[in-house]
Amino acid sequence: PAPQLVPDEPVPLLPALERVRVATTTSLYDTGLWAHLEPMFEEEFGVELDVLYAGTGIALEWGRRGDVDAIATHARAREEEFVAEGYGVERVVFAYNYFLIVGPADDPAGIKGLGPEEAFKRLMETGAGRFVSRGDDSGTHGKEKAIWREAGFDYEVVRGAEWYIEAGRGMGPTLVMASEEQAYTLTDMGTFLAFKADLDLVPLVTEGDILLNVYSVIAICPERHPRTNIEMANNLIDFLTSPAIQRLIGLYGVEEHGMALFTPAAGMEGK
Amino acid sequence: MTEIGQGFVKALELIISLDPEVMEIAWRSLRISAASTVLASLICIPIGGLIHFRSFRGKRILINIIQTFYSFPTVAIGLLVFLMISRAGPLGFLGILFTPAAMVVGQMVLITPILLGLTISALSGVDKAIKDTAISLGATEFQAIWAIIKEARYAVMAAVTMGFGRAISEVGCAMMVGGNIRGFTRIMTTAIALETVRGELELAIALGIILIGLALIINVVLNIIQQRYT
Amino acid sequence: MTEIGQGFVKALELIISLDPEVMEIAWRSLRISAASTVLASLICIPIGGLIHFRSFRGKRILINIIQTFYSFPTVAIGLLVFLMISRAGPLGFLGILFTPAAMVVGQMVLITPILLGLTISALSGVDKAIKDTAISLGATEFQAIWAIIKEARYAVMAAVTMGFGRAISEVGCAMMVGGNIRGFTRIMTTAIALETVRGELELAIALGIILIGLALIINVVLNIIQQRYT
Amino acid sequence: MFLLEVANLHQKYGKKEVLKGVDLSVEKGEVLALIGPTGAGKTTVLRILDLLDAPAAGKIYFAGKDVTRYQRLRLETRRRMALVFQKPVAFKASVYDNIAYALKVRGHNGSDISAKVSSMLNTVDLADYGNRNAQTLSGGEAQRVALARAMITQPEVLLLDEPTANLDPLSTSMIENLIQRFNREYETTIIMATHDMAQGQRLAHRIGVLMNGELMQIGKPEEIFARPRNMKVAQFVGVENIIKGTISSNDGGVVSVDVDGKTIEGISDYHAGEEVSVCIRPEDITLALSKTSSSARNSFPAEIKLIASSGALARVELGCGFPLVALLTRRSAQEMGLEVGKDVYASFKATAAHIIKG
Amino acid sequence: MFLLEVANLHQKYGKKEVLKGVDLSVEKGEVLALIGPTGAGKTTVLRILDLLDAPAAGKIYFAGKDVTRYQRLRLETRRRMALVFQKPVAFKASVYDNIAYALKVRGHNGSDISAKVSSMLNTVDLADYGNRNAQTLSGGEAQRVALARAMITQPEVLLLDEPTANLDPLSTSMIENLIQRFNREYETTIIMATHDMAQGQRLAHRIGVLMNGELMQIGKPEEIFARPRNMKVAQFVGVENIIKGTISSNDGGVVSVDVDGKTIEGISDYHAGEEVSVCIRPEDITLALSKTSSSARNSFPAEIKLIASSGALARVELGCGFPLVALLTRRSAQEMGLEVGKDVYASFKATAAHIIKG
Ligand SMILES: Nc1ncnc2c1ncn2[C@@H]1O[C@H](COP(=O)(O)OP(=O)(O)OP(=O)(O)O)[C@@H](O)[C@H]1O
Ligand SMILES: Nc1ncnc2c1ncn2[C@@H]1O[C@H](COP(=O)(O)OP(=O)(O)OP(=O)(O)O)[C@@H](O)[C@H]1O
Ligand SMILES: [Mg+2]
Ligand SMILES: [Mg+2]
Repeated sequence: PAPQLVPDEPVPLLPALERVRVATTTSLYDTGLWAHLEPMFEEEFGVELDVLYAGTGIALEWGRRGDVDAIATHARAREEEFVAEGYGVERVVFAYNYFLIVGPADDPAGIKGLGPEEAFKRLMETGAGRFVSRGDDSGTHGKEKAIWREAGFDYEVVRGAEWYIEAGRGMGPTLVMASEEQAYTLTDMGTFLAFKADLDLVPLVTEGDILLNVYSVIAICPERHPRTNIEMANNLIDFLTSPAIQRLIGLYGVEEHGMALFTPAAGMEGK
Repeated sequence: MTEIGQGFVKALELIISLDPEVMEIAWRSLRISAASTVLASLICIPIGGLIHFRSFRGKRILINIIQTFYSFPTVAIGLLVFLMISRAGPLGFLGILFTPAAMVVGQMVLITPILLGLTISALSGVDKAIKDTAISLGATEFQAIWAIIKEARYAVMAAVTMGFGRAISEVGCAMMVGGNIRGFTRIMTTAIALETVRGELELAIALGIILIGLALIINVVLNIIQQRYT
Repeated sequence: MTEIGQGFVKALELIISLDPEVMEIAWRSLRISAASTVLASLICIPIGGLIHFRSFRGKRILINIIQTFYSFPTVAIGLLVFLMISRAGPLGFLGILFTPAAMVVGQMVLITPILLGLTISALSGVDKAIKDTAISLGATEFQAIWAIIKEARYAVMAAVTMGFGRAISEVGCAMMVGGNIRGFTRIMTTAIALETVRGELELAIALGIILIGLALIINVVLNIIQQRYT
Repeated sequence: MFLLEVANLHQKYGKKEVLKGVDLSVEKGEVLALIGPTGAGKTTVLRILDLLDAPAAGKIYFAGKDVTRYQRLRLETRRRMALVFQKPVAFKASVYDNIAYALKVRGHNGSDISAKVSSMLNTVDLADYGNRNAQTLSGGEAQRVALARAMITQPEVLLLDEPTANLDPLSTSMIENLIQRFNREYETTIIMATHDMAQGQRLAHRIGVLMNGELMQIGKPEEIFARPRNMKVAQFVGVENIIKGTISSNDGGVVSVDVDGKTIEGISDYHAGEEVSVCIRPEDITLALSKTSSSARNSFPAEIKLIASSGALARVELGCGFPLVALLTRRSAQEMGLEVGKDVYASFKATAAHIIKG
Repeated sequence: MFLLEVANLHQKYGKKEVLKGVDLSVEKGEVLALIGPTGAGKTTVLRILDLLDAPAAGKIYFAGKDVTRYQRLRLETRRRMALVFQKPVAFKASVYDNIAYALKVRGHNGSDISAKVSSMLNTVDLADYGNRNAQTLSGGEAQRVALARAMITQPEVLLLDEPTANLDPLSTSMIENLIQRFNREYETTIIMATHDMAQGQRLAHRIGVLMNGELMQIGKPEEIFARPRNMKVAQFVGVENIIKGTISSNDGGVVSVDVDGKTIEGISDYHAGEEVSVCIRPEDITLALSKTSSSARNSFPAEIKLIASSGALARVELGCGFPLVALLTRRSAQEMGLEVGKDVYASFKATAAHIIKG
């Protein structure tokens, strides 16, 4: 389809191909899922899909400024706020998996097998072992804060603790740091599997409702940003939630890791 | 450390197999950085000449400020350029955010202080007698500036080389305004950064080696040209 | 663009309120970059002098290679240093990964090519007659090198300024070997990068402005010192 | 009308006054030599004349127009002049490119440039040097290139700062010929700073003596050499005999000067009783072995104290109540068998005794 | 034993042979002047002597030791010498620091340095200049600073490349005095390149004539001036009269040379029939208004073609069948009333007619 230009807008300097831009969270990108899906989408719709690798914060910021057409993130509260503010059309869930708490094999605080809230309580009470936090306001960091809250702690107190390290970096480097320092950390499944071979860490806490990690996609609201390629943004959402692609998402990673990295979740907006 | 060895092996593999993605990224890196260096040089060398040549109040302060901007972090420059060309920004209508054009602009902004500052200090190295000689032989201001630049050509070339080096090796700004889009704005450094955070250290090292190899080739070529024409 | 204005306001607020976290980060940035610049200068200026002074086979090639390393991406340097000092690396026993010491080492590696290369080109700007004069007056090799360095002191200072600028403004290597740990290895540039990915653009800009302000103060101080002692 | 004129030129470097009100005017086709000791301000004057430096005060007129400050006029005027610096520097380029420079900046076309440069290379005897790197020339070669570079535009005014300071005698006379040819063929006005007074005398129509930022005297070479205005000029222009005395009588312009009891006769307007110095150029003193009846009014028996040879000349120091230096050709010295200790008669004309105040 | 000796020195720049086998030896306390046209290789020789450049071939001996290649010896040897360059450059520092440099690199202590520098500043008459930026000095001041900087260590060998090229006559004689004092007081050996032959004659014990990379002649000044070995040297040392002829007879050392039918007598070993040139220094030619019966064997009626004055001298060009140039004092020229067109007699002794081959 021909590019849809809003008439009273100046003609862009480099019109070239029709491009659709989606800003995506790092954990989704690092698993390679996007690289897998991108050519299929481009093939189907005859456009260039630009996948921008971003943290949740900057992805939302780009969305607010109209620099992308859609965002794919995993931070429910912030996503809902984004939609409520009128920047996003609608939050559409398309997959989920679980966070897990990993740590050194000798597990100095003895959290193995506990629930996530208990594990964090244990860390706080014993002070044995260290904990590396993303510290970057990412979706994962948001989840970590939520667990601290559920465990009954004031986050400001937690981050003041001597054993609490704020890495201020993405998931991969945070895992590397945790491994180097032999510390605990909260990670998403995909990134952990991708890095596992180089890490000296084992999964310790894997069960608990709070560990649920939901990925959703949001089209940018064309009323706010008239130049949004809303047609293709909608196509992308339809594509991700289509049964064929949902099936592919459900199988992704089995070959390489022996287990699926994601569970398809189209239609599970309540999560 | 074995990663470094393996990185070398991988680099060789990638080069020998002419891995199309790597080749494409390398070529893009080169084009973008060359474009920004050439454009920035065309602007900065004459301006640097003018600043060197004229004496005016606040000249020292101006040079000081230029040198200060050596310390301008690339991420901050990226951010500024981003704010300018993002759709909500004053130049948003150009629609160049997340395109190679944006990266060229970003790199130009990035290396302008270096090119200016180093050009000025290269020219300060030229004997004042050269300026006097040119002027007394009837040169106009610009002709005299050109004569001084020619005298300092090695040092000016070194400044340009440095500018190119900085452009091709920086990542913060390219990431910010280019977006590291595969097949479109992904260049060597953003690719390295990506592979690094993804834990693909060997691949990152291989790309680093290829980048350095490229830079070496360019340097050698420039040197040969320089020696031929002087 | 309003973000830039707001960034200024925010920067002012942070400075006036002497925000302890910002002050601490700024001070750490300064210390680390100053340390790496001083150490690297102590190594590179004499070596650069030696390379300039001696004539040997492969000198041009060596200079070429040094200039090539201007293009070494900071992330790649970070990676290399990381591989050296990580627990599994050959220098892992030092246990300096994710400490300020590692950042100093990383920045030293990072700015060594620049310091070397610019020192050499600064010295090439010195009239050959100065070398001859020093030698004929009985200077040893090192004394002659020192005389040449003193002749080129402005350009050498510019090289050091450039090295400092690069050290304090780079983010890739600092992030990689320092780790951006709050209260320990977080410096201005890594903080800016963090605020950027968090989408806190105003705060990022405010930090950028503070960094530039710092650099300006340092430059002015260096200049005053330079003018006093020449 | 004067071609080039400066009025009340002052220049300062820091607090140091380097020129203290210099007035100078040069006619078209004239050769003016500025002589003076090192640090006198010769280079400073030439730089101001070439409009390279602006004077601290004073005015410069070129062909009657005030060109001191107007920027546009300055380039235009400067292009009608050329300055060869005291320590010429070469552009890092070939000899050819160095010489072609002034033509290139004036936008001449390639073939014109090439023709002019080759002919100029011949003129300065560097025909084979076109492709040489100008930075590796010997001192004298470099000086010739600098001259060629300045002369190639056939400037109306040529400013030369010690043009032969680095040259051997053969090259010197070559350059001197060149300067003269230029002056004659193209009516080029030439102002040159030189410390070689004989050169000034050979080439210049007028000589200006600059000392310590002041133009002490300006005039025909003979005038400067024979009748220096004051003691400093006298010393500088090589009057080795400066003898203090008091005028005892003035008989219609012929004065007798009393010097420690001896009397020297000279021509002057000063009156009896005035303190003066008698200046006698050493070459104006004749030596004879016996008292001759020559026309010379002054004749003193003298003893030879020292003989030193310098080129074609012998310098003889004498004692005759006051010290006296005579200059004669080596040959005459040899023929007369002069040697230290010998007694001779030293004589000079009253007209050779130039009387100055003080 | 010679203090400094070089054997078979060769030097090349690119393909150009700049020195072609120069042999030279200097005794302790000797002053040797190297003269020669521009580009002859004087500077090249001095640089090699100071061990700054290594020769392409040849050996250098200092106090009998071969110092051509041994690195350690080179510094040690160099510290016993000093070279003042033709175009001296100043370090970007004060005059004081420039002069102190050689002492500093030798590790002298501060008070020693300060005493020596002040005394040296006095010696070169720049007492007030200690704190001046050495880069802003006038040409002559800079030259004196360079000399002071070299002399401050009282080197055993002082190498001077055109030491007075930028100086006015007063400063020149000051520097010449300084050089002589140094040579006498400290027995400093001095090798100087100069293009001022009179200076060579004044200062040097021996003069070497370097031309086109070859040492053409070396000997006492008188020898070089009076008896140049060949045509090129003759021309260079200012023998303006070089007259081609054929020897018609040799009568016990007194030869008659046939020049276009006229006969010049001279002293020589060449045989009848040989093609020679007769060299006569212009100052050895006497002019008289009438035919005198002097001891001069050669006397020719001549017509004055041109008179030009140069310093104390007048240069008279004559025609007497062949061209002849005579040099006499301006005073005698005036007294004799010489003027163009006048007929005179030109005479010179047989001993003044130096005969060379070819
Ligand atoms: N840039 C400067 N700063 C301070 N003093 C200066 C500067 N340039 C020249 N002078 C001083 O001005 C005076 C005149 O200098 P100038 O070069 O005109 O002398 P000069 O007559 O050409 O001497 P010389 O024959 O030695 O070349 C000297 O005392 C010199 O030291
Ligand atoms: N670096 C160089 N490269 C090429 N040729 C050179 C170089 N240095 C000197 N020459 C040439 O070598 C020859 C001898 O030079 P040198 O400087 O020794 O002459 P000189 O006798 O000192 O002359 P002058 O009286 O002009 O100073 C000259 O023809 C010069 O052009
Ligand atoms: Mg001068
Ligand atoms: Mg020379």
